[in-house]
Amino acid sequence: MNELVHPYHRFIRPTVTHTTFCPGCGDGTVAQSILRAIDGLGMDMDDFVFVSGIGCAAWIPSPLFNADVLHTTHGRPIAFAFGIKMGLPDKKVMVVSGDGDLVAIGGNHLIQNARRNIEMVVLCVNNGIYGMTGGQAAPTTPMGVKTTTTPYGAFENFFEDISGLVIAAGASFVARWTTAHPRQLTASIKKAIQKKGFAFIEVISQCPVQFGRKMGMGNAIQMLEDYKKRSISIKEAKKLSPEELKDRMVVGEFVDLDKPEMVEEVTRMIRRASGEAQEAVDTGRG
Amino acid sequence: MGRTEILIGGVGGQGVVLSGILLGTAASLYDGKQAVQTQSYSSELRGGSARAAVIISEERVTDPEVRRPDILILMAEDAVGRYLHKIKPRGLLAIDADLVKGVSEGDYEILSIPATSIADKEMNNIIVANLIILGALIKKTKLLSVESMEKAIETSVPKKAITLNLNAFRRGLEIIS
Amino acid sequence: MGEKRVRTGRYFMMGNVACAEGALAAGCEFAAGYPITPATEIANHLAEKLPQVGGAFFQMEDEISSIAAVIGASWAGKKAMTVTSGPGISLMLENIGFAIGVETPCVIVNVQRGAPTTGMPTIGIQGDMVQAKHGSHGDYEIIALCPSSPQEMFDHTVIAFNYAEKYRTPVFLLSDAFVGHMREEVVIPEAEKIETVCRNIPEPGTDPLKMKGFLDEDVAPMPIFGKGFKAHVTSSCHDEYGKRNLIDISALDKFVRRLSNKILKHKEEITLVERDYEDAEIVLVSYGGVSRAAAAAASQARKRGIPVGTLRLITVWPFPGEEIEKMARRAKQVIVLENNLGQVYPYIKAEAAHFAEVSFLPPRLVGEIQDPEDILRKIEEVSK
Amino acid sequence: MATLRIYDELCKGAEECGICLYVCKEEVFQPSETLNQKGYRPPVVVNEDQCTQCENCMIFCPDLAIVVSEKKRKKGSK
Repeated sequence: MNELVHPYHRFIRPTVTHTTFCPGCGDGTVAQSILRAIDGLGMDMDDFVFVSGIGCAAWIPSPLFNADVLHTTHGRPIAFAFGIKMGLPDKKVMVVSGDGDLVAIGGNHLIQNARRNIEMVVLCVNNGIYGMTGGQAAPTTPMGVKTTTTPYGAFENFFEDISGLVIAAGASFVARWTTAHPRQLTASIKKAIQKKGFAFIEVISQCPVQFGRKMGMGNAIQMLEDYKKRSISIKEAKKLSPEELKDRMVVGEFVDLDKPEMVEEVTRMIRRASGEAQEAVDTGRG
Repeated sequence: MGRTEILIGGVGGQGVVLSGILLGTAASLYDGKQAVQTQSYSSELRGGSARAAVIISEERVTDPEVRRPDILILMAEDAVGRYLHKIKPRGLLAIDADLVKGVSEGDYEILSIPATSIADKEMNNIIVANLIILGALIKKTKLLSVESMEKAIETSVPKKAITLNLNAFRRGLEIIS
Repeated sequence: MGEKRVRTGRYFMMGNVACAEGALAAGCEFAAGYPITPATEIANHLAEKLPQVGGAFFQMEDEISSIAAVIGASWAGKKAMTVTSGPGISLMLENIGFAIGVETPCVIVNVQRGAPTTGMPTIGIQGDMVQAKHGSHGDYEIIALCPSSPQEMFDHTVIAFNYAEKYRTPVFLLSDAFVGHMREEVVIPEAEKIETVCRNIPEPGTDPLKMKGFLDEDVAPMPIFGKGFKAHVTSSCHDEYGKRNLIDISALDKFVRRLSNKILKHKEEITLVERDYEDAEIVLVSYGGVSRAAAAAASQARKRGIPVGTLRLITVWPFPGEEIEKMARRAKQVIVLENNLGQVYPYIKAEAAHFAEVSFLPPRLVGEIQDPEDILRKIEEVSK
Repeated sequence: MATLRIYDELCKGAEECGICLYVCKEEVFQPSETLNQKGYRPPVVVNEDQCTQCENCMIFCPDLAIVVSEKKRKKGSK
């Protein structure tokens, strides 16, 4: 009867007995999308090093994925990943974390490494809230939303377009999906993994506990329904005016371009410098 | 000879620190002595105050701080107020006479060298005024051998500037008869 | 390779440059930092030299990312370091705690400068001594070395890398602007005469489920990335296997104690001091550049017939209390000298006060190491 | 061979989560009568015949608790 085996359980750390997410959380859907992309590319967990920060989404690879995983301090996973990638240029380095981690406290590392265009995949699970600490406002929390730190409604302008920020900073691959688009998300993750450059994927994801239940946005299903209703492909969005796009979520692959990548540039520089040094020694002898 | 403390005060860009490096290098690497060179400078790399200190000794230098300089080199008016009071009684005060005017007589010997004008007129480059002072100083004090100083210059300044610096140093030697 | 890394010879070299040369000789492959006076010469020199031996220096967006990248590179298997000064250390502290928690070998050079806050950048003071030990949150032990000359900037940087690799821990080099910018003769030996240590890593093919990669007081082999060890590295409280445990207090107790004991158990091997207090009744205790003024004063005092000795701490952390006690048992008077208002003094006093009279002589001007004349006056005062 | 398998012990409940029920257009699932060890009510397969093996339930499940027959999946995978 039970001869069926889940194809991605082999990617899960054997000591893990269950996911660490609340019921209905989008993080688990994102986790599976990553694993499906890796499987789909015929790759192995040993081809990867995963890096995460602090927050619910950081627990997607840590401890779930049976791979080398560095679970770092709040906001800094991209900076840690920088060192890992420079040390292991042949491995795929993937950062998985949340909007608070990557965009609020860690915003500058996101910007600077997109600018460097260092090859890594950064997956930003954007749930618009601080889930783990109990539902505080994030830079992605829409104005007016009541959170535990904005009991009278959020009064700050918010990031409506993290992807736009990363595009402006210079990343070579940028996409946005929601957890209502796991198939499209997987396809983009596959591309991101293969990209020679900084690949950023924003996934708008439901937090049914903090954002949903407490703030009256409904349960996981209502939130998924809302994503489906409000999302619009970049192609369709181009036909609409900013007015018509209000409250919509533009999804799709926004940027996919080739430009100089940092690890390659560093390798070239080292080759030049060590060669020149050899030359200098030779000249000295002559 | 035991321990000689040298303090050089000037402004950034005059080669104050280079002067210290040259004295220390000559002493330590080519003259069989021990030397310590220290420095400090203000935030502007050009035109701010600069200070270099050198201790030259026959033995290992323990205390590395120049407290009462036996030799004080002042290359800017600004440095007079800051450092003149530190000079050891009967010490030697070397000044760039073109730039330092406000030095009164005191319990020290004054070695006054128009280094900047010589550098300007004869070398076409005021940047080597410090080397002229060093030349005069070495000739006068015999603190270090001329050969050691010349070797230090050859190994410490950029290749393109070696000749200019050597010429300035040698011109300084000539000032003292 | 070794020859290219080691610039054997005799130089009149700046302390900061000697530090960079020491890093190269020790096998440093990765360095990251952010420009700051008075540490920049180290970064500049590494930026020039590391690529020549296959490594690189990276200028990061800030000091937080610098130490993060260093830790990442270390987990990628590289010998790694960062160089900065007090303001930079203040920013790095959270991640330094991370490095301690997940047992990451790395070297952190702090060329201390006039502080607090932005202070006076080119003036050396010993103002961050306790920050190295207690700056990051929680109980921890760390290793810190205090060089007093350009030669030691070279030697101690090599030792710092060796300690970092051997004990899987961040190691501080607590220099200052005075020593960092000091030039003096530096002798770099031949490559084969420089001892270098590399971390233990697990046997290839070790079953990840059976691999104890953490919390061993005798230093667990480091399950570095990229070797198929499937290491789960989390700074959250974890067990020997790296498995997170956020619920059992006994797990936390083990986590805290074992990390500390890993250093304390090897304190004797780690502790480096310079003793010169045979038959001395008065002992001057100091470290770093100040110890040179202490040595000058002690020698002058002995010439005057006063039995004065010196004890110089090269390893300041873990605090060599046993050495202080040993010294204090033989001395009558202990005078502590630091180029600050008394940072390590309370630690020294706590160990020594039971056996000897202990006093502190601050510098006349913070930022200028004590004048041997002042030290002599203090010696005469306490010897009465 | 069964078309579907539900890992009851991984599931966080048809009521608390319920994504599988929502994404299945064919109403293959319904909440179980019994609770799992964690106190959640996993889905049970009531209309296996209706299953088109679209894999929505598997792909969306945040807890990797549902698997759909491999034969079909291999064919359909992109």
